[in-house]
Amino acid sequence: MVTETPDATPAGSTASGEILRVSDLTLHHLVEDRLVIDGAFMSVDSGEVLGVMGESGSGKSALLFGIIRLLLREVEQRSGRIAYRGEDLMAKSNRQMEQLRGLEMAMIVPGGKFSLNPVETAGSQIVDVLRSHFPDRSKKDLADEAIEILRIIGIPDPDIRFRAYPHELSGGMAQRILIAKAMACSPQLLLGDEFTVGLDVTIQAQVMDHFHALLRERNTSLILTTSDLGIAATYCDTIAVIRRGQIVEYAPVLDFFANPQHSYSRLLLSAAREARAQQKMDEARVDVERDTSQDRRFVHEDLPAPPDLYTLVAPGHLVRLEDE
Amino acid sequence: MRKFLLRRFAFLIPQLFVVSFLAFLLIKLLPGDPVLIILGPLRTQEGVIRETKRLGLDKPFFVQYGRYVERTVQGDFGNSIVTKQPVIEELGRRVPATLWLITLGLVACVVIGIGVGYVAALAPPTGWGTWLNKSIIGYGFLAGALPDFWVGLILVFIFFATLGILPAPIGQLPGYIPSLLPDGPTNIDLLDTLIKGDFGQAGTAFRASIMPVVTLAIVYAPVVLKITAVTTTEVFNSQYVTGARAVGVRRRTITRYIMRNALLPIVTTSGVLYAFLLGGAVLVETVFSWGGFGQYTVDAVNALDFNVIQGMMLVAAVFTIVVYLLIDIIHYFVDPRIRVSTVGSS
Amino acid sequence: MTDEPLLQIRNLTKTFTVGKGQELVAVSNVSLDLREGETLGLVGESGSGKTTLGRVVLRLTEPDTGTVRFEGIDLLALAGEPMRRMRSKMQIVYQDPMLGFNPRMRVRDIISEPLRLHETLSRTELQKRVMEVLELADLDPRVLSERPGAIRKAEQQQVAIARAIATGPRFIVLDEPTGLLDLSVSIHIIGILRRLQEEQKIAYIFISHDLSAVRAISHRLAIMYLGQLVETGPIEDVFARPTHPYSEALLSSVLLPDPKTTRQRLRLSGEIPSPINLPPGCPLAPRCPLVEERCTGGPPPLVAIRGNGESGQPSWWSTCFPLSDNEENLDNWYAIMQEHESTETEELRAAIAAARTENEG
Amino acid sequence: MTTTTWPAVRVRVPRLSASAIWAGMRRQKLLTIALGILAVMIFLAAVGPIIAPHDPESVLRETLLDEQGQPILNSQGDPRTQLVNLRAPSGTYWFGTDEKALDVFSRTISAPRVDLVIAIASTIIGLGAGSVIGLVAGYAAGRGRLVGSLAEVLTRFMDIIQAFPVFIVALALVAVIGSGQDKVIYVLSFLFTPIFFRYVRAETLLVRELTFVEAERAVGNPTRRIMFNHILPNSVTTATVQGSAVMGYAILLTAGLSFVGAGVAPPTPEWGAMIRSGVELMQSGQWWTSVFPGITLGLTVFSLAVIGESIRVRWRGSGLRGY
Repeated sequence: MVTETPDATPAGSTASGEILRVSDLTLHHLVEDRLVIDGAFMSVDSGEVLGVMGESGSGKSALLFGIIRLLLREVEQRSGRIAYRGEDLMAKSNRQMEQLRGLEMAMIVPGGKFSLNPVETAGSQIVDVLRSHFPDRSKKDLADEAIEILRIIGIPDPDIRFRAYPHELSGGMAQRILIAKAMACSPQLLLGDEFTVGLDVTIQAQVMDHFHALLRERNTSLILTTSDLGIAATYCDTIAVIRRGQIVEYAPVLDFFANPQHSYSRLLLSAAREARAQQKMDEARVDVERDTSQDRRFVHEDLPAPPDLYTLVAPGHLVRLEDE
Repeated sequence: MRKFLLRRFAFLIPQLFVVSFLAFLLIKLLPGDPVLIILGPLRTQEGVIRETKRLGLDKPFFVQYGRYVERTVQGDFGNSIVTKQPVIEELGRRVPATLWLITLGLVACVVIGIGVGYVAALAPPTGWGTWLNKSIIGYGFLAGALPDFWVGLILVFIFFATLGILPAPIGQLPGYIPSLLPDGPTNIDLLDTLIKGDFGQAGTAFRASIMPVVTLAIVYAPVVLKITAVTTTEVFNSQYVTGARAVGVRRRTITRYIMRNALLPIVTTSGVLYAFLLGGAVLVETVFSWGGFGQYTVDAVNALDFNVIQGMMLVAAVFTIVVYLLIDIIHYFVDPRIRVSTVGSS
Repeated sequence: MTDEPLLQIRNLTKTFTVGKGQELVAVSNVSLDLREGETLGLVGESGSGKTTLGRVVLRLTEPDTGTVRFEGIDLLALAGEPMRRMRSKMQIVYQDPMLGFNPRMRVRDIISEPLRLHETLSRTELQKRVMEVLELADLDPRVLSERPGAIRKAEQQQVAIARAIATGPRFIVLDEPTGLLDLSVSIHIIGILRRLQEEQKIAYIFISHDLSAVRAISHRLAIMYLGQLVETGPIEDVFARPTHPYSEALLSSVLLPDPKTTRQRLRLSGEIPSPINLPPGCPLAPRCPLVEERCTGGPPPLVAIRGNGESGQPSWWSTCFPLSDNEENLDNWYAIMQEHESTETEELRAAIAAARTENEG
Repeated sequence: MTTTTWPAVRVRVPRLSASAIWAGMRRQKLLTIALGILAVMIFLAAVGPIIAPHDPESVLRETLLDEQGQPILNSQGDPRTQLVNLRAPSGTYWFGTDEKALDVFSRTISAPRVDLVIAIASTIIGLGAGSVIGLVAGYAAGRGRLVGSLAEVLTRFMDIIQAFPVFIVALALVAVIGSGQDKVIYVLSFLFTPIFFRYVRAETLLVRELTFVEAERAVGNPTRRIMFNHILPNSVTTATVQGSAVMGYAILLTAGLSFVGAGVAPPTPEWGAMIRSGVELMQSGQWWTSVFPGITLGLTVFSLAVIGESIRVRWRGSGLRGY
């Protein structure tokens, strides 16, 4: 399946574990006549979690849909190169992309039960994903596998949930079904679009902890959009801050939180820090220093960013030049 | 499931009661004494009293209603004042012709509506897609604005008067005087001639049904077309279809998702249209002298033929109620949310 | 503060009937006090009943049983006109101010409506009062002629606050007033609310699930789970050492915006159950790592916590069976809870890997 | 942290201003055309019979006489046959004359006074009655006790009325109360009441659950003020938006009733009654008696539909149900 296109993997690339490389992705909204995504770039290694941070309307969802090549009809791609394991996705036909989605990369959409087909059971929707990629396997076989996936995702009583309709599921459960759909065919790259928004905090912690452990266990990569600094700090390896369709800062997570460079990133972080400091948050609680030495480091030395727009401030830490 | 159906059927009974009551009440409100109408100008005082007694019109209102329900349940709708024939027999002869016409009309509307609507919904937002969608919107407005009877007349002018390629708008089987009409089991001339094996007449009957059916299709297809286009677009852009596409569900399955979810509004709209057509057919039947239920109704209203008016009101209401019942049953089978009415039973 | 609390809620229960024979206990046997000029932070996740509690206290929903005494008057005994009159003394502010406004009214009408309903004022008096209220809520008079949709989100919330304080109420239920606001704006609104409280001695019930906002304004904290009050006490004490396992799990589930620190997290399992037809016993029992057999037997006991140190106050309560055994030795209890806490996802990963090999084998 | 992922139900009032309307007109050509047509029709309803070149209701003597003033005879020597009365469109009779020797153009431009008045009056009466009953039924629904049950009965009753096909009920009612412009107004008002009732009741059921209603109660509004000052203005939106479409429907129904001889009878100028003559004449090729009134009628209903749709689109997304 993987064919090396020399063009897509430039010679001298150090990213041996690189799974996705995006450069100069520009999306234009035809009706609103504006750039939804303006020259976005990224590089994701196997097992890496990239957090795309931005406010609503910053274009972070569009970025994910652009990568998986499911654009709204009003949105056209102006430019961009998307290489998945060295394969140029832009050169693929719609049919080829349909094959690739689910099998190689898949998206976890938000919305819980509203993102599940209301007239079919949760189980049959997972079976639909499996059958789309393994049409020859028997129905029974696929159903068994779907139940197994539910179990791995951490869903209690998977046999019962398998037969449940979306309206019978709680929000947290439906969101786990959506994760199960995305992970059904064990894709190597997951795209998660704010999929814990709306979940209660204890449920969010349960879902994210389990999901994160699963990613690590399978060495699966994830691009996660979020507006929650807590999620970004807790689960991401690398942070990309996006504003008005432009990536303004791109850095390893420790570096980002310790040393934000762009004024917008500083604004984001200062609000959170101020709140935390002002409220003397949780000094008495049993928070512990994390053993960051055990972290896997993803430092991208060769990010495909235009050098005239970005400055390298530290290894793998790029900042967009500010206008004023 | 049986519980749902039982409940739904149980609901029919009070509905039918209210409907029959309204039909009865309406006739009670009719101006003029039915006895006088029945007996005509050459009546005697004794005759009037006798006839009043015979019809039970001297009894209290609710006793009369009770009698009426009793007779109606037994299939006795009284006699027509104009033709002196039992109303139930006349309805039996005329209703099938109308049902045939509106069923063909509905089928045409649904086929055109779903076909074109589906294509329009999934058409690209540029080029021919824009063009198609714009024409559909324009056509929808236009068709909704034109009276069906007028469209029928225009068709008559074009295809009969000017081009002469379709038969005159004079009934289901043009060229036959009513008494010679084939007397078959269905009371639908096209089917009856086919059953008898008279293909020549069947051809005429077929050609005669083209214009009325096309009239209905022209005027009412946009109803189905619009709902199809709107719901298909909605479902296609829905979070769950986007979500399914984003995890690589194949096209065949996506199409199934769209169809199943868009089905309900389309079924509902088509059902409402079907019920509406029974009333709407009155006018189209007049244009084409169809000799069905509609024309019968018009004649009865103009002649204040109260038994017939009562009968046709009942038939029309029962037809509507049955159509709505079918819609509910289809909903029940397609939509799991109806089947499980308990909240949060997970 | 006087001895008699401003608002005395006793054994309040509110049940909704959903479908046939299905009962949703939104608020179950809740007792709380609110003193003059005090803020009670009311937190909980969806289905906890915190919003219903706020509405029942204001009699926007009728409770099944229990009493609400406001300034010594039994609110639930009032009916019709006396109750309507009473509304000038109690108010509510919603999460989304726009949802609380009649969409056809302008800001001027919105703010002056309570004054018109409760007082007979001349035009100029009304105008004067409206201006006073505007100033209290830190609003620019230019907003008066606007429609609420045309002004900023923060200003909308200020308009809602202005409307709420117009008739000089004694207490206000604040139903997630900062839930939809950005952090900096939310700090501004909380500032206004605190100032009003100091100037006017208004008591607040501050409903929220944003723990940092709650902490910034509240004097006491009440934590609800599935209709029951699981823990209530002085805010700093509860934040520092929550005693109920749910409180601990809730507080430790908040993710820190700091990649260098991590939290010992008390891990709950499963989902928040549907609040319909709940089994007897502690509502947390199906998810609690410390669950014992007796937890499902009946309502958990009310345990008075004597906090350590200066802030130790008798007004700290928690409801938990295992906790009741350790009432005398809280340190022992904290140690028990800590045994069930973890920081890493290692064990989860191990469990997943185990499930996988088991499946393959 | 966020609480609601899904947009909450919300009422927003779109603002109309002269400049916004003007900008909209330039953008929406179809709407501008529709408004133009409607303006013409309203104008005709006001002055149609006055500016008509011929009396719309009396026989044209001149069509019965030739240049010499002699009666025109047909082959049987009969001066009064329909076919002789018929004149094709010409410079004198722009839309021709019909079988009763009436000027089709004069009648066509005089008809709005009948059709438009029926449409507007019946829609307004139906909207008023339906709104008030719908508000009460919606507000009382599910409240238990007597009011709740009464509301339920009322709703069922309205449902059953709607179970009868509209046109058939209209026919039967006309049979009961008789024909004529005023009678048609009553019948249509009666038929439209359940339509508006349904919209207003449905909206009321939604609106009464909205937060702002609770907020109005919380500041101490009495019930009646809540119903009429706060709920009603917000729950008539859909019904009002439908008003334009219902008006078009009223015109179609009036024409249909008159077409079968049960609405407004000749010689009163009415589009449907005029089209009726085409039932025979279209077969023999005399198209003008029904084509012109049909087109005029169609244009009127078309403009009402376009206007209704534009209002609906304006409300969409900001409307209660956001459809």
